[in-house]
Amino acid sequence: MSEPHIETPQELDDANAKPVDRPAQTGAAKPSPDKKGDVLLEMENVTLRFGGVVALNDVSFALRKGEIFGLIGPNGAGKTTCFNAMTGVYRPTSGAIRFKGESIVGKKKHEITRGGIARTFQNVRLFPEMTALENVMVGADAHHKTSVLSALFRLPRFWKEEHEGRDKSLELLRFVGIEHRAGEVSRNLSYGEQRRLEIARALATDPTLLCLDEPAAGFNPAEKAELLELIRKIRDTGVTVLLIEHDMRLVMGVTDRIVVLEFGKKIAEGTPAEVRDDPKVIAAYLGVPTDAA
Amino acid sequence: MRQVFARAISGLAVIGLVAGAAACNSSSDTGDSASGGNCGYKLAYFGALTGSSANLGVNIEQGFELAINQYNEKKGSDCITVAKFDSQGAPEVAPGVARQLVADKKILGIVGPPFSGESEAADPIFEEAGIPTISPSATRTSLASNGWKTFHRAVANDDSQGPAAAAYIKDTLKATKVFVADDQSAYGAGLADIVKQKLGTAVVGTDKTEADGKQTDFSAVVQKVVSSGANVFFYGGYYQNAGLIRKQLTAANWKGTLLGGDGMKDAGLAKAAGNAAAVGTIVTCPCSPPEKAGGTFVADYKAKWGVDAGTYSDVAYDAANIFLQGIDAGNTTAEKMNTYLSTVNYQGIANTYKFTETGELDPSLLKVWTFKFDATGNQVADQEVKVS
Amino acid sequence: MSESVAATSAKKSWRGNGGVRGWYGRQSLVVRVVLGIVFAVLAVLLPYVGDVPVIGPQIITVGIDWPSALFNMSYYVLLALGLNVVVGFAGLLDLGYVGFFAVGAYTVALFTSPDSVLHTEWKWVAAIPVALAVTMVSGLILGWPTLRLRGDYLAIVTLGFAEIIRIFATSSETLRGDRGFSDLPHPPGDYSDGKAIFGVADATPYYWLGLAVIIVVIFAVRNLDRSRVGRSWLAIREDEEAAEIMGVRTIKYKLWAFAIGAFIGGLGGVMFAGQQGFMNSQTFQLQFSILVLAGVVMGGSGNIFGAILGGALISYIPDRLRGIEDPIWHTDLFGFRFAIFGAVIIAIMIFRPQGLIPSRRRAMELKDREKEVAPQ
Amino acid sequence: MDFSGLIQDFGPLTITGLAQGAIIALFALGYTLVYGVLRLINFAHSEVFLLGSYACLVVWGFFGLDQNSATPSVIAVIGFLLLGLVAAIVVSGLTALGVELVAYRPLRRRNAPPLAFLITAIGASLFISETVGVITQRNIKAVPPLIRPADVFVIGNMHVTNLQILIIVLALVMMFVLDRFINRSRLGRGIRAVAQNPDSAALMGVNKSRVIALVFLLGGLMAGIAAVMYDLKIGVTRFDAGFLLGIEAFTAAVLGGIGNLRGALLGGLLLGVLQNYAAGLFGTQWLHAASFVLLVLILLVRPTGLLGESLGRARA
Repeated sequence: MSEPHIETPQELDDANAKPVDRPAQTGAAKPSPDKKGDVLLEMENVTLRFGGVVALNDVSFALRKGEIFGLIGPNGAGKTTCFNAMTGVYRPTSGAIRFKGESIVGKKKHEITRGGIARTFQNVRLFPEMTALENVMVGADAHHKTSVLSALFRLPRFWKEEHEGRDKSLELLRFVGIEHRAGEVSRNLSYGEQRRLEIARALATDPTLLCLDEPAAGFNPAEKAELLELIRKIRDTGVTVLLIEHDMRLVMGVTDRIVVLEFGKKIAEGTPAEVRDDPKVIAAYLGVPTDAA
Repeated sequence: MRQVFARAISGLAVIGLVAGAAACNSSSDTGDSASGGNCGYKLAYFGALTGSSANLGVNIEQGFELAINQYNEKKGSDCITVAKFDSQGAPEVAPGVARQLVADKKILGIVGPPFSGESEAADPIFEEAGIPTISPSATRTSLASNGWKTFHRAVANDDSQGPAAAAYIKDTLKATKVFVADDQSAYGAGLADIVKQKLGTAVVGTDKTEADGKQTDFSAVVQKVVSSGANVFFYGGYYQNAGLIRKQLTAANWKGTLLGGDGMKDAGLAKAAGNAAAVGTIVTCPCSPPEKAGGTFVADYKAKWGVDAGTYSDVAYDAANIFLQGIDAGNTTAEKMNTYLSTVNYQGIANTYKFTETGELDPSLLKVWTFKFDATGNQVADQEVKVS
Repeated sequence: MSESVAATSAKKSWRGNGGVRGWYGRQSLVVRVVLGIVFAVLAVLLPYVGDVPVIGPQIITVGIDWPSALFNMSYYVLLALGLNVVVGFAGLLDLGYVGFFAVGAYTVALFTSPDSVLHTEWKWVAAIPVALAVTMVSGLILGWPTLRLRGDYLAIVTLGFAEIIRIFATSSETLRGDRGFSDLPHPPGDYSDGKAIFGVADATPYYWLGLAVIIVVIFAVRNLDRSRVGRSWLAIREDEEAAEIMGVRTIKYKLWAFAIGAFIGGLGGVMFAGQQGFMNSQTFQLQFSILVLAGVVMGGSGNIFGAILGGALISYIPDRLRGIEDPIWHTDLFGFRFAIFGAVIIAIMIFRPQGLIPSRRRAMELKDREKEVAPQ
Repeated sequence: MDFSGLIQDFGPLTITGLAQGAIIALFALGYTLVYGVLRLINFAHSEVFLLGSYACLVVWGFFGLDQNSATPSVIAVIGFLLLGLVAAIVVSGLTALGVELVAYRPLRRRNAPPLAFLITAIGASLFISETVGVITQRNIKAVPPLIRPADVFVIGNMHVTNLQILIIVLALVMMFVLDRFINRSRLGRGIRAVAQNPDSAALMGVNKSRVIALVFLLGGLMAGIAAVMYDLKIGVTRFDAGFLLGIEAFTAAVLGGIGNLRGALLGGLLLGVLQNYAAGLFGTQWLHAASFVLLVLILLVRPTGLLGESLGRARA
């Protein structure tokens, strides 16, 4: 984890004032898009069926390093399913998912996590009886090697990794802004704090790709603005962010590129501006059948 | 947290109160010890009073207590105190209870432990404390070969009852097709193994069941008995299972004879099976019919406890009387009592008791009788079995 | 401000700070070590508590030798500690835990008893490593096929395993069923006068041995709990899928939980066999498993001291009721012990559904947390 | 292993196994119903059965019947049977309700963790069975010979008796009625609604507490019938009869797919028959071990039991 980047007040103002225009500027302002633009995760013709229901139908898209990528669509469009396929919860019926050029289909969930994909959940899934700090430390443990024996006998590795994990976790809690709640049992945290804690826990696994599943659900505008800021901060540390979101404004305001799903099919892909004007997307969000548009 | 402690303390207080009450009761017992000659001592029953084998233990304890009550009545005082120690018949419980027993220096002798398993666990402790035991029912052969000086049993071991049962099946019933099963208890399996061995080719089928209280549906055994064409079924086990099996055999229309060892010699068998089904069931017992000895044990027992004497009640009664006779003779230390037991020759209601060096009954005095369940559920003495 | 208000607010903040444990956690290392030593010394002196005037006689058991009752408590506590790892930490509902106790005890018996088919007749100490290895492996054997099963299915399968072990012990020739193993050796050691320390007449040394083992196990379990291992278990208990997605190797840690639980259960079995001298298949009843589970949950599943309290209580309450005459029927209260016990369980669970000492992770200040990590 | 014996006795072992299995199945329904709605192993259900098995005996005892009585006339037998059934059903049903009210409802109010329910269930089970144990001095209680077994028909060496037919038919009928009730009636719909989603069921005006009480009651009724059949078949009851058969019934429920009514029937019958086969093959002492081995094997292949879990829980 690199040193968290602290945004300047000016950047903050920008974000709050003109969220819609932001992505274009950011994209243009980034100094070396080529280097950052390598493909990180690739979905290739992914289809996923549950019994007779087709949850994902021949979906293909690619995430590039360093971008904030939006995955949107109406309810039941298959966004979370798509997510789950990437993180190993579901296995695609057909198609390939490659991360850093390597197929991750059929890999165990914890292997995928260790490979560099971390996620949060649509409805917060913290470990409620554990403290905030412990929650994050579980994430940090993903890369630790302390064995049962070294924990049992308190061998040097245990102390080293325990210190390291604790420092890192505290730092992450500071990064997401809930450091003062570190010792609190996580179920006692406020909803917003829980969402942030989930992000910190995911970041603790040192991801290259962070997948956020509707992180702004249930947030008020002020909280959403804070979240936007946080997401950018995360991206600025070098982590690629995949964002599933309902709130169009939020998505449009922060993402570099967007894929739109409907009924398990990809119906549009492009920059926020392109997508926003796509008639299919408009139809999908207004509930008009696509062929009528 | 504080509430927890408050609750815990009040809980302890309740227990304490009850304990206090109990302690008061027990301390008042020793009041009039000085009245008769050798009074103020205790005899202990050690065995199951609760738990799954309680019924057998209670039979024994009641026989034991009856003897002491009669003794005390004769003396006109509470001369000898009954001390009861509940081992639940469980080997894992027995040592702790046994240690509690040996801490009481007034105890001169122990009737028990009833089961072989708990004997193995508890007898070393009695041995170390030097308190003599007379077990009315622990029949495992190996118990006598541990070199315990305090160990005695007032019952023949498995080696003498099994051959008698086999001889009875062969000579009296003249059965050529015998089915043998047991309940896998040390007692039941030991007995059944000897019977199987002695009967040889006459055994047309075997099976094993689970122990008393672990199994109630015996359809499979019953079917095997029926299919084997056997007309005699020997079951090594206790009366509860035997009663159930007898009932289910009758329900399956099997008309042969059920036969078993002394563990089945209990009214409980007829109770479980129903008198009609139990009629004709035969049990062997290394004991003589109580009525042979005269006396009023059967009636006294019924009068005292309101139930019929069960398996081993009579033996326990005898065992207690052996100790009481010893006390009368002035053996008022455990050590003297033990020496006295090595010389005793006591004519009891179930047997004549004379112990060998290893604590076994003198083989020359052993008698094995058979008893038959009659239409009222009583076990009537049938005949004495001679093992040739 | 009236006094009662002050008292309430004091109580509130007391609770808010995590009660006794919160207070304990906030003390300096020295205070905690001293307190720990005081508790340990008190535990060592427990066999003599009967000599304390007034209180003593209320505490000790009357129907069973008090040191023996303490020894019984010690192996129940060991079982509770082990089951707490499985149920309390990793959240795997195990209804057949006593199976491991049986495996430990039987392995000792097989290698030490002259009745055994192996005829090795080892010393008790020599059989320990083998017994513990065998129980750990049996833990894995139970754990492996059941990994896929969810909570309640796991419960019935573990129950089934324990029953299979019991039936096998009852019915197989090798394990001798009801006939059992006699002449099991006791732990080694002699007094200066040549008498064995671990004899048959006095259970106190066995209790102390049990206590020593318990203390070692407490430290071991605590070390595991406050480490990556413990966090992984908790995470699995709280949300298995989320845990795996956060990089926890759930299968590995579930198996470790089974193996470590089995190890501690086996340790209990080893202690039991060493004291007992004789054992047979009667001991390993299903009710025993259920009782230990009840103890763990009653004490506070997931909390080491809760498990200890629960384990001690399930052994102590029935033993304490032994030899006490009930006021109505004048029979031994011991006969009612399970009936009373059942009622007590219901009452405790209704009033404290989380157990007597719940596993609530205390809300401690970070400072203290950091202090804990400092080498001791 | 005795293959020839098993083959020779295949018929008789099957029919006696089916009779035992039918009792187990009726008993298992209580576990399955409660689990389906509350996701709770109602450990105390074994004691619901136990009290039922005593209730009918008490009623028959009231009429002076005991194990030594002669079998009464047919009319009287039918009357006694009905009386016994009613008594057992009432007592079992009330016990089940009582357990729910005393042991579970307070916990639900406090939103207790699932383990707490299991432990109170164990507590309730201990309390009831041990109290019965103390009252009966842990002795057996024998059953009057109301139905003297007689062959109705014989196929080879398979004698099918009147009692076996009664047990199997009664179990099937009750199963059918219950299935109908759950799937067709208004109350049954409520049960299914709560089973599927307690929260939305509550929103839709289903009284959850009532439904839960109903489920316990239904389980109790079935256990009561099973208890009477058990008494008639086995011939005695005892304070731990419920515990012993309860383990088997619970195994059967899981085997078939807990929460699934037809699964309970299938599991019960299968268990009864296979236990008998195992007893024939390996010896009666392995009977219970066989049922657990079977359970483990089936759960390894089908982790949610043979028919899967669902009490109206529709799977997409």
